[in-house]
Amino acid sequence: MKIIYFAWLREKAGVNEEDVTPPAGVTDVAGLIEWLKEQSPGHAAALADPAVVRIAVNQEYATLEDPVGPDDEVALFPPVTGG
Amino acid sequence: MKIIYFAWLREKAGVNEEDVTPPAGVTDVAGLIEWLKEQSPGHAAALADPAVVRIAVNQEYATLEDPVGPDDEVALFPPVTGG
Amino acid sequence: MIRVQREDFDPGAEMARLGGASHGVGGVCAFVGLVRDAAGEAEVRAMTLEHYPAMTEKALAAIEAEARQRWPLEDCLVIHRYGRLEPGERIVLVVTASAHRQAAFDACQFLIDWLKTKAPFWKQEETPEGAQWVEARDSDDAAAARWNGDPAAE
Amino acid sequence: MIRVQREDFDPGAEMARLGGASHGVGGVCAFVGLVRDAAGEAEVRAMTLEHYPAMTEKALAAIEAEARQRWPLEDCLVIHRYGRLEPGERIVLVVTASAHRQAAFDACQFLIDWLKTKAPFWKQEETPEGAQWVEARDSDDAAAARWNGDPAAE
Repeated sequence: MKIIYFAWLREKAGVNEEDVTPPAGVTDVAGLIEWLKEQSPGHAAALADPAVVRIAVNQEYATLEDPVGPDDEVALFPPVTGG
Repeated sequence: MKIIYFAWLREKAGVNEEDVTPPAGVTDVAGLIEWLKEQSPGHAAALADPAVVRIAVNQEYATLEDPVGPDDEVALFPPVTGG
Repeated sequence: MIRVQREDFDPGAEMARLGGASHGVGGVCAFVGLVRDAAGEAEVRAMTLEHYPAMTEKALAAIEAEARQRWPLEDCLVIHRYGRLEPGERIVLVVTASAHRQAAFDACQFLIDWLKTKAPFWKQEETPEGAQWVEARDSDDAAAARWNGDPAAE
Repeated sequence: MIRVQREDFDPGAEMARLGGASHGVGGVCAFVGLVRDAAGEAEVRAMTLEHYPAMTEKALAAIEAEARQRWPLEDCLVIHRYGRLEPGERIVLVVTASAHRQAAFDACQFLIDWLKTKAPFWKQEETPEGAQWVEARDSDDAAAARWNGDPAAE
Protein backbone atom coordinates (compact mmCIF):
# COMPACT_ATOMS: atom_id res chain seq x y z
CA MET A 1 0.00 0.00 0.00
CA LYS A 2 1.36 3.41 -0.97
CA ILE A 3 1.01 6.27 1.52
CA ILE A 4 1.61 9.88 0.44
CA TYR A 5 1.81 12.90 2.73
CA PHE A 6 1.43 16.59 1.85
CA ALA A 7 2.17 19.99 3.40
CA TRP A 8 2.79 19.98 7.15
CA LEU A 9 1.68 16.36 7.51
CA ARG A 10 4.60 15.50 5.23
CA GLU A 11 6.96 17.63 7.31
CA LYS A 12 5.80 16.13 10.60
CA ALA A 13 5.81 12.56 9.31
CA GLY A 14 9.27 13.19 7.91
CA VAL A 15 8.48 11.27 4.72
CA ASN A 16 6.99 12.19 1.32
CA GLU A 17 5.70 8.76 0.48
CA GLU A 18 6.24 5.21 1.62
CA ASP A 19 5.21 1.69 0.76
CA VAL A 20 3.75 -0.06 3.77
CA THR A 21 2.32 -3.50 4.54
CA PRO A 22 -0.09 -3.15 7.45
CA PRO A 23 -1.31 -6.30 9.21
CA ALA A 24 -4.34 -8.09 7.77
CA GLY A 25 -6.59 -6.59 10.46
CA VAL A 26 -6.22 -3.13 8.91
CA THR A 27 -9.12 -2.96 6.46
CA ASP A 28 -10.32 0.65 6.56
CA VAL A 29 -8.88 4.18 6.67
CA ALA A 30 -9.45 4.52 10.42
CA GLY A 31 -7.49 1.32 11.10
CA LEU A 32 -4.72 2.37 8.74
CA ILE A 33 -4.27 5.73 10.48
CA GLU A 34 -4.14 4.08 13.93
CA TRP A 35 -1.48 1.69 12.65
CA LEU A 36 0.54 4.46 10.94
CA LYS A 37 0.61 6.45 14.19
CA GLU A 38 2.55 3.58 15.79
CA GLN A 39 5.28 3.59 13.15
CA SER A 40 7.28 6.61 14.44
CA PRO A 41 6.96 9.66 16.70
CA GLY A 42 6.80 11.76 13.49
CA HIS A 43 3.86 9.75 12.20
CA ALA A 44 2.16 10.06 15.57
CA ALA A 45 2.62 13.86 15.52
CA ALA A 46 1.41 14.21 11.93
CA LEU A 47 -1.76 12.22 12.58
CA ALA A 48 -2.43 13.32 16.17
CA ASP A 49 -5.49 15.45 15.41
CA PRO A 50 -7.93 13.60 13.14
CA ALA A 51 -9.98 16.80 12.69
CA VAL A 52 -7.28 18.28 10.46
CA VAL A 53 -6.41 15.18 8.47
CA ARG A 54 -7.99 14.83 5.03
CA ILE A 55 -7.86 11.52 3.20
CA ALA A 56 -7.86 10.49 -0.44
CA VAL A 57 -7.89 6.85 -1.54
CA ASN A 58 -6.80 6.39 -5.14
CA GLN A 59 -7.05 10.17 -5.70
CA GLU A 60 -10.65 10.43 -4.49
CA TYR A 61 -11.71 12.00 -1.18
CA ALA A 62 -12.43 9.28 1.36
CA THR A 63 -13.69 8.98 4.94
CA LEU A 64 -12.47 7.02 7.95
CA GLU A 65 -14.97 4.28 7.16
CA ASP A 66 -13.80 3.68 3.58
CA PRO A 67 -12.00 0.36 2.94
CA VAL A 68 -8.31 0.21 2.00
CA GLY A 69 -6.32 -2.66 0.54
CA PRO A 70 -2.77 -3.58 -0.55
CA ASP A 71 -3.06 -2.02 -4.04
CA ASP A 72 -4.42 1.35 -2.90
CA GLU A 73 -2.73 4.75 -2.93
CA VAL A 74 -3.70 6.59 0.25
CA ALA A 75 -2.93 10.31 0.58
CA LEU A 76 -3.03 12.11 3.94
CA PHE A 77 -2.99 15.90 4.07
CA PRO A 78 -4.28 18.97 5.94
CA PRO A 79 -7.30 20.97 4.72
CA VAL A 80 -6.48 22.35 1.28
CA THR A 81 -5.61 26.01 0.70
CA GLY A 82 -5.48 26.44 -3.07
CA GLY A 83 -7.39 28.83 -5.30
CA MET B 1 -36.83 74.01 -21.82
CA LYS B 2 -34.85 71.43 -23.75
CA ILE B 3 -36.49 68.08 -24.53
CA ILE B 4 -34.40 65.12 -25.77
CA TYR B 5 -35.74 61.82 -27.08
CA PHE B 6 -33.94 58.49 -27.43
CA ALA B 7 -34.41 55.16 -29.22
CA TRP B 8 -37.94 54.44 -30.47
CA LEU B 9 -39.40 57.46 -28.64
CA ARG B 10 -37.13 59.57 -30.82
CA GLU B 11 -38.25 57.75 -33.95
CA LYS B 12 -41.95 58.06 -33.10
CA ALA B 13 -41.69 61.69 -32.03
CA GLY B 14 -39.77 62.40 -35.24
CA VAL B 15 -37.34 64.71 -33.44
CA ASN B 16 -34.00 64.23 -31.61
CA GLU B 17 -34.29 67.27 -29.42
CA GLU B 18 -36.29 70.47 -29.31
CA ASP B 19 -36.53 73.69 -27.32
CA VAL B 20 -40.07 74.21 -26.06
CA THR B 21 -41.89 76.83 -24.02
CA PRO B 22 -44.83 75.17 -22.32
CA PRO B 23 -47.51 77.38 -20.75
CA ALA B 24 -46.96 78.53 -17.16
CA GLY B 25 -49.40 75.91 -15.88
CA VAL B 26 -46.92 73.14 -16.76
CA THR B 27 -44.86 72.74 -13.58
CA ASP B 28 -44.12 69.03 -13.32
CA VAL B 29 -43.10 66.11 -15.54
CA ALA B 30 -46.66 64.77 -15.77
CA GLY B 31 -47.97 68.10 -16.99
CA LEU B 32 -45.11 68.46 -19.44
CA ILE B 33 -45.80 65.05 -20.99
CA GLU B 34 -49.52 65.79 -21.34
CA TRP B 35 -48.67 69.06 -23.07
CA LEU B 36 -46.04 67.44 -25.36
CA LYS B 37 -48.59 64.84 -26.49
CA GLU B 38 -50.67 67.66 -27.97
CA GLN B 39 -47.83 69.01 -30.10
CA SER B 40 -48.01 66.43 -32.96
CA PRO B 41 -49.39 62.98 -33.77
CA GLY B 42 -45.77 61.75 -33.53
CA HIS B 43 -45.42 63.10 -30.01
CA ALA B 44 -48.75 61.57 -29.08
CA ALA B 45 -47.61 58.16 -30.40
CA ALA B 46 -44.22 58.35 -28.67
CA LEU B 47 -45.78 59.17 -25.29
CA ALA B 48 -48.99 57.13 -25.58
CA ASP B 49 -48.03 54.48 -23.01
CA PRO B 50 -46.62 56.06 -19.84
CA ALA B 51 -45.56 52.62 -18.54
CA VAL B 52 -42.72 52.50 -21.07
CA VAL B 53 -41.58 56.12 -20.81
CA ARG B 54 -38.58 56.79 -18.60
CA ILE B 55 -37.69 60.35 -17.62
CA ALA B 56 -34.48 62.15 -16.71
CA VAL B 57 -34.42 65.80 -15.61
CA ASN B 58 -30.97 67.36 -15.90
CA GLN B 59 -29.46 63.90 -16.47
CA GLU B 60 -30.95 62.39 -13.32
CA TYR B 61 -33.79 59.87 -13.27
CA ALA B 62 -37.08 61.60 -12.39
CA THR B 63 -40.72 60.70 -11.77
CA LEU B 64 -43.99 62.16 -13.04
CA GLU B 65 -44.26 64.24 -9.85
CA ASP B 66 -40.89 65.94 -10.18
CA PRO B 67 -40.94 69.68 -10.97
CA VAL B 68 -39.68 71.07 -14.28
CA GLY B 69 -38.83 74.66 -15.24
CA PRO B 70 -37.62 76.70 -18.22
CA ASP B 71 -33.90 75.98 -17.69
CA ASP B 72 -34.24 72.21 -17.40
CA GLU B 73 -33.08 69.50 -19.80
CA VAL B 74 -35.74 66.78 -19.90
CA ALA B 75 -34.96 63.45 -21.56
CA LEU B 76 -37.68 60.95 -22.49
CA PHE B 77 -36.77 57.39 -23.45
CA PRO B 78 -37.86 53.75 -23.28
CA PRO B 79 -36.50 51.33 -20.66
CA VAL B 80 -32.75 51.07 -21.15
CA THR B 81 -31.09 48.03 -22.75
CA GLY B 82 -27.37 48.55 -22.28
CA GLY B 83 -24.78 46.36 -20.63
CA MET C 1 -12.75 54.65 -13.45
CA ILE C 2 -15.37 54.78 -16.19
CA ARG C 3 -15.02 55.09 -19.94
CA VAL C 4 -17.69 55.46 -22.62
CA GLN C 5 -16.21 54.99 -26.06
CA ARG C 6 -16.76 53.81 -29.61
CA GLU C 7 -13.45 51.88 -29.75
CA ASP C 8 -12.80 48.35 -28.56
CA PHE C 9 -10.94 47.69 -25.30
CA ASP C 10 -8.42 45.12 -24.01
CA PRO C 11 -9.81 43.11 -21.06
CA GLY C 12 -6.49 41.42 -20.27
CA ALA C 13 -4.58 44.70 -20.13
CA GLU C 14 -7.24 46.30 -17.89
CA MET C 15 -7.31 43.29 -15.54
CA ALA C 16 -3.51 43.35 -15.30
CA ARG C 17 -3.60 47.07 -14.56
CA LEU C 18 -6.19 46.73 -11.78
CA GLY C 19 -4.58 43.59 -10.39
CA GLY C 20 -1.23 45.33 -10.29
CA ALA C 21 -2.52 48.44 -8.53
CA SER C 22 -1.16 47.14 -5.23
CA HIS C 23 0.07 43.90 -3.72
CA GLY C 24 -3.00 44.01 -1.49
CA VAL C 25 -5.19 42.80 -4.38
CA GLY C 26 -6.02 39.12 -3.92
CA GLY C 27 -8.71 38.78 -6.56
CA VAL C 28 -9.74 40.40 -9.80
CA CYS C 29 -13.18 39.68 -11.25
CA ALA C 30 -14.05 40.66 -14.81
CA PHE C 31 -17.14 40.47 -16.98
CA VAL C 32 -17.22 41.05 -20.72
CA GLY C 33 -20.54 41.36 -22.57
CA LEU C 34 -20.47 40.35 -26.24
CA VAL C 35 -22.84 40.80 -29.20
CA ARG C 36 -24.67 37.53 -29.87
CA ASP C 37 -25.77 36.48 -33.35
CA ALA C 38 -29.30 35.64 -32.24
CA ALA C 39 -32.07 37.15 -30.14
CA GLY C 40 -34.60 34.44 -29.40
CA GLU C 41 -35.50 33.07 -32.84
CA ALA C 42 -34.22 36.06 -34.80
CA GLU C 43 -30.84 36.24 -36.47
CA VAL C 44 -28.88 39.34 -35.46
CA ARG C 45 -26.46 40.67 -38.06
CA ALA C 46 -25.30 43.67 -36.03
CA MET C 47 -26.50 46.04 -33.33
CA THR C 48 -26.22 49.76 -32.81
CA LEU C 49 -25.92 51.18 -29.34
CA GLU C 50 -27.30 54.66 -28.81
CA HIS C 51 -26.74 56.51 -25.55
CA TYR C 52 -27.34 59.80 -23.78
CA PRO C 53 -23.79 61.16 -23.41
CA ALA C 54 -24.47 63.92 -20.88
CA MET C 55 -26.21 61.45 -18.57
CA THR C 56 -24.11 58.34 -19.21
CA GLU C 57 -20.83 59.53 -17.74
CA LYS C 58 -22.57 61.12 -14.76
CA ALA C 59 -24.61 57.98 -14.06
CA LEU C 60 -21.68 55.61 -14.47
CA ALA C 61 -19.50 57.70 -12.18
CA ALA C 62 -22.26 57.67 -9.55
CA ILE C 63 -22.69 53.91 -9.65
CA GLU C 64 -18.96 53.33 -9.52
CA ALA C 65 -18.84 55.49 -6.40
CA GLU C 66 -21.67 53.44 -4.91
CA ALA C 67 -19.87 50.16 -5.61
CA ARG C 68 -16.75 51.50 -3.93
CA GLN C 69 -18.80 52.52 -0.92
CA ARG C 70 -20.57 49.16 -0.62
CA TRP C 71 -17.51 46.92 -1.04
CA PRO C 72 -13.85 47.23 -0.03
CA LEU C 73 -12.47 47.58 -3.56
CA GLU C 74 -8.87 48.37 -4.38
CA ASP C 75 -10.02 49.55 -7.79
CA CYS C 76 -12.86 49.20 -10.27
CA LEU C 77 -13.43 49.94 -13.94
CA VAL C 78 -16.42 50.13 -16.28
CA ILE C 79 -16.02 50.53 -20.04
CA HIS C 80 -19.15 50.70 -22.22
CA ARG C 81 -19.07 51.04 -25.99
CA TYR C 82 -21.58 52.72 -28.30
CA GLY C 83 -22.06 52.69 -32.07
CA ARG C 84 -22.45 49.77 -34.46
CA LEU C 85 -21.15 46.37 -33.33
CA GLU C 86 -21.19 42.97 -35.01
CA PRO C 87 -21.65 39.52 -33.44
CA GLY C 88 -18.64 38.52 -31.36
CA GLU C 89 -17.66 42.13 -30.67
CA ARG C 90 -17.19 43.31 -27.08
CA ILE C 91 -19.85 45.71 -25.72
CA VAL C 92 -19.02 46.22 -22.07
CA LEU C 93 -16.30 45.47 -19.54
CA VAL C 94 -16.54 45.54 -15.76
CA VAL C 95 -13.43 44.81 -13.68
CA THR C 96 -13.22 44.84 -9.88
CA ALA C 97 -10.16 44.28 -7.71
CA SER C 98 -10.28 43.52 -3.99
CA ALA C 99 -8.32 41.84 -1.23
CA HIS C 100 -10.94 39.08 -1.13
CA ARG C 101 -12.81 37.39 -3.93
CA GLN C 102 -16.38 37.75 -2.66
CA ALA C 103 -16.23 41.54 -2.73
CA ALA C 104 -14.80 41.45 -6.24
CA PHE C 105 -17.54 39.10 -7.48
CA ASP C 106 -20.38 40.95 -5.77
CA ALA C 107 -19.30 44.39 -6.93
CA CYS C 108 -18.81 43.15 -10.48
CA GLN C 109 -22.31 41.66 -10.59
CA PHE C 110 -23.80 44.75 -8.97
CA LEU C 111 -22.24 46.96 -11.63
CA ILE C 112 -23.34 44.87 -14.60
CA ASP C 113 -26.86 44.47 -13.17
CA TRP C 114 -27.02 48.21 -12.76
CA LEU C 115 -25.73 48.87 -16.28
CA LYS C 116 -28.46 46.61 -17.69
CA THR C 117 -31.27 48.43 -15.93
CA LYS C 118 -30.16 52.03 -15.37
CA ALA C 119 -27.39 53.11 -17.75
CA PRO C 120 -28.93 55.20 -20.56
CA PHE C 121 -28.04 52.93 -23.50
CA TRP C 122 -30.41 51.47 -26.10
CA LYS C 123 -29.71 48.64 -28.48
CA GLN C 124 -31.16 48.33 -31.95
CA GLU C 125 -30.60 45.00 -33.69
CA GLU C 126 -30.30 44.45 -37.44
CA THR C 127 -32.30 41.32 -38.30
CA PRO C 128 -33.48 39.82 -41.61
CA GLU C 129 -36.89 41.39 -40.78
CA GLY C 130 -35.38 44.83 -40.36
CA ALA C 131 -34.15 46.95 -37.46
CA GLN C 132 -35.62 46.06 -34.05
CA TRP C 133 -35.21 47.95 -30.78
CA VAL C 134 -34.28 45.52 -28.03
CA GLU C 135 -36.90 45.33 -25.29
CA ALA C 136 -35.92 45.54 -21.66
CA ARG C 137 -36.06 42.20 -19.83
CA ASP C 138 -37.92 41.57 -16.58
CA SER C 139 -35.10 39.24 -15.54
CA ASP C 140 -32.70 42.19 -15.63
CA ASP C 141 -34.98 44.18 -13.34
CA ALA C 142 -35.15 41.25 -10.96
CA ALA C 143 -31.36 40.88 -10.99
CA ALA C 144 -30.90 44.57 -10.21
CA ALA C 145 -33.56 44.53 -7.47
CA ARG C 146 -31.56 42.09 -5.34
CA TRP C 147 -29.06 44.88 -4.60
CA ASN C 148 -31.67 47.22 -3.12
CA GLY C 149 -31.38 45.81 0.38
CA ASP C 150 -28.46 45.78 2.74
CA PRO C 151 -25.52 44.22 0.91
CA ALA C 152 -24.29 42.66 4.14
CA ALA C 153 -27.51 40.63 4.30
CA GLU C 154 -26.97 38.96 0.91
CA MET D 1 -10.56 22.69 -20.06
CA ILE D 2 -8.21 22.49 -17.09
CA ARG D 3 -4.51 23.18 -16.82
CA VAL D 4 -2.13 22.72 -13.86
CA GLN D 5 1.18 24.35 -14.56
CA ARG D 6 4.18 26.14 -13.13
CA GLU D 7 4.15 28.87 -15.81
CA ASP D 8 2.12 32.07 -15.81
CA PHE D 9 -0.96 32.43 -18.04
CA ASP D 10 -2.60 35.21 -20.07
CA PRO D 11 -6.12 36.01 -18.80
CA GLY D 12 -6.95 38.30 -21.73
CA ALA D 13 -5.98 35.73 -24.34
CA GLU D 14 -7.98 33.02 -22.58
CA MET D 15 -11.06 35.25 -22.23
CA ALA D 16 -10.85 36.15 -25.92
CA ARG D 17 -10.56 32.50 -26.84
CA LEU D 18 -13.59 31.46 -24.78
CA GLY D 19 -15.60 34.50 -25.84
CA GLY D 20 -14.84 33.77 -29.47
CA ALA D 21 -15.80 30.11 -29.26
CA SER D 22 -19.17 30.90 -30.86
CA HIS D 23 -21.35 33.91 -31.55
CA GLY D 24 -23.80 32.45 -29.06
CA VAL D 25 -21.63 33.67 -26.17
CA GLY D 26 -23.16 36.77 -24.59
CA GLY D 27 -21.04 36.98 -21.48
CA VAL D 28 -17.62 35.93 -20.26
CA CYS D 29 -16.82 36.00 -16.55
CA ALA D 30 -13.25 35.67 -15.30
CA PHE D 31 -11.60 35.52 -11.93
CA VAL D 32 -7.87 35.84 -11.30
CA GLY D 33 -6.40 35.09 -7.88
CA LEU D 34 -3.16 36.89 -7.01
CA VAL D 35 -0.49 36.53 -4.34
CA ARG D 36 -0.93 39.24 -1.69
CA ASP D 37 1.96 40.72 0.24
CA ALA D 38 0.27 40.27 3.60
CA ALA D 39 -1.66 37.62 5.51
CA GLY D 40 -3.39 39.31 8.42
CA GLU D 41 -0.58 41.14 10.22
CA ALA D 42 2.26 39.14 8.67
CA GLU D 43 4.30 40.30 5.70
CA VAL D 44 4.42 37.71 2.93
CA ARG D 45 7.54 37.71 0.77
CA ALA D 46 6.55 34.77 -1.41
CA MET D 47 4.50 31.61 -1.31
CA THR D 48 5.07 28.10 -2.55
CA LEU D 49 2.15 26.02 -3.79
CA GLU D 50 2.47 22.28 -3.37
CA HIS D 51 -0.07 19.94 -4.94
CA TYR D 52 -0.93 16.28 -5.47
CA PRO D 53 -0.51 15.90 -9.22
CA ALA D 54 -2.24 12.57 -9.68
CA MET D 55 -5.34 13.85 -7.88
CA THR D 56 -5.34 17.46 -9.04
CA GLU D 57 -6.03 16.90 -12.71
CA LYS D 58 -8.65 14.25 -11.97
CA ALA D 59 -10.41 16.44 -9.41
CA LEU D 60 -10.34 19.57 -11.58
CA ALA D 61 -11.70 17.68 -14.57
CA ALA D 62 -14.54 16.33 -12.42
CA ILE D 63 -15.53 19.74 -11.09
CA GLU D 64 -15.39 21.26 -14.55
CA ALA D 65 -17.76 18.54 -15.75
CA GLU D 66 -20.07 19.34 -12.83
CA ALA D 67 -20.10 23.06 -13.66
CA ARG D 68 -20.99 22.26 -17.26
CA GLN D 69 -23.82 20.05 -16.08
CA ARG D 70 -25.23 22.64 -13.65
CA TRP D 71 -25.09 25.66 -15.97
CA PRO D 72 -25.52 26.13 -19.73
CA LEU D 73 -21.91 27.02 -20.48
CA GLU D 74 -20.51 27.46 -23.95
CA ASP D 75 -17.05 26.86 -22.51
CA CYS D 76 -15.11 27.00 -19.27
CA LEU D 77 -11.46 26.99 -18.22
CA VAL D 78 -9.52 26.55 -14.99
CA ILE D 79 -5.77 27.16 -14.78
CA HIS D 80 -4.00 26.66 -11.44
CA ARG D 81 -0.29 27.25 -10.92
CA TYR D 82 2.08 25.55 -8.49
CA GLY D 83 5.63 26.32 -7.36
CA ARG D 84 7.05 29.51 -5.86
CA LEU D 85 5.17 32.77 -6.51
CA GLU D 86 5.85 36.31 -5.36
CA PRO D 87 3.35 39.04 -4.38
CA GLY D 88 1.45 40.29 -7.41
CA GLU D 89 1.88 37.05 -9.33
CA ARG D 90 -1.18 35.23 -10.69
CA ILE D 91 -2.11 31.94 -8.97
CA VAL D 92 -5.37 30.84 -10.53
CA LEU D 93 -7.67 31.70 -13.43
CA VAL D 94 -11.29 30.68 -13.90
CA VAL D 95 -13.12 31.72 -17.08
CA THR D 96 -16.71 30.86 -17.98
CA ALA D 97 -18.60 31.72 -21.16
CA SER D 98 -22.37 31.51 -21.54
CA ALA D 99 -25.24 32.96 -23.53
CA HIS D 100 -26.40 34.80 -20.40
CA ARG D 101 -24.41 36.50 -17.71
CA GLN D 102 -25.90 34.90 -14.61
CA ALA D 103 -24.80 31.42 -15.64
CA ALA D 104 -21.30 32.74 -16.34
CA PHE D 105 -21.08 34.46 -12.93
CA ASP D 106 -22.54 31.56 -10.96
CA ALA D 107 -20.36 28.91 -12.61
CA CYS D 108 -17.25 31.05 -12.14
CA GLN D 109 -17.95 31.51 -8.42
CA PHE D 110 -18.83 27.83 -8.01
CA LEU D 111 -15.50 26.82 -9.55
CA ILE D 112 -13.37 29.17 -7.45
CA ASP D 113 -15.24 28.25 -4.26
CA TRP D 114 -14.61 24.62 -5.05
CA LEU D 115 -10.93 25.19 -5.80
CA LYS D 116 -10.52 26.87 -2.41
CA THR D 117 -12.02 23.97 -0.47
CA LYS D 118 -11.43 20.79 -2.46
CA ALA D 119 -8.55 21.10 -4.92
CA PRO D 120 -5.46 19.41 -3.44
CA PHE D 121 -3.17 22.45 -3.21
CA TRP D 122 -1.37 23.76 -0.15
CA LYS D 123 0.20 27.17 0.27
CA GLN D 124 3.26 27.87 2.36
CA GLU D 125 4.09 31.54 2.94
CA GLU D 126 7.54 33.02 3.45
CA THR D 127 7.28 35.60 6.25
CA PRO D 128 9.89 37.43 8.34
CA GLU D 129 9.13 34.86 11.09
CA GLY D 130 9.85 31.94 8.75
CA ALA D 131 7.81 29.63 6.56
CA GLN D 132 4.14 29.27 7.53
CA TRP D 133 1.60 26.84 6.13
CA VAL D 134 -1.59 28.71 5.29
CA GLU D 135 -4.57 27.57 7.33
CA ALA D 136 -7.89 26.76 5.67
CA ARG D 137 -10.57 29.41 6.26
CA ASP D 138 -14.04 28.73 7.58
CA SER D 139 -15.37 31.43 5.25
CA ASP D 140 -14.19 29.37 2.28
CA ASP D 141 -16.08 26.34 3.57
CA ALA D 142 -19.19 28.48 3.98
CA ALA D 143 -18.83 29.86 0.45
CA ALA D 144 -18.51 26.37 -0.99
CA ALA D 145 -21.44 25.04 1.05
CA ARG D 146 -23.90 27.37 -0.68
CA TRP D 147 -23.57 25.28 -3.86
CA ASN D 148 -24.67 22.04 -2.19
CA GLY D 149 -28.36 22.66 -2.81
CA ASP D 150 -30.31 22.96 -6.02
CA PRO D 151 -28.60 25.66 -8.13
CA ALA D 152 -31.95 26.75 -9.55
CA ALA D 153 -33.03 27.75 -6.04
CA GLU D 154 -30.19 30.20 -5.50
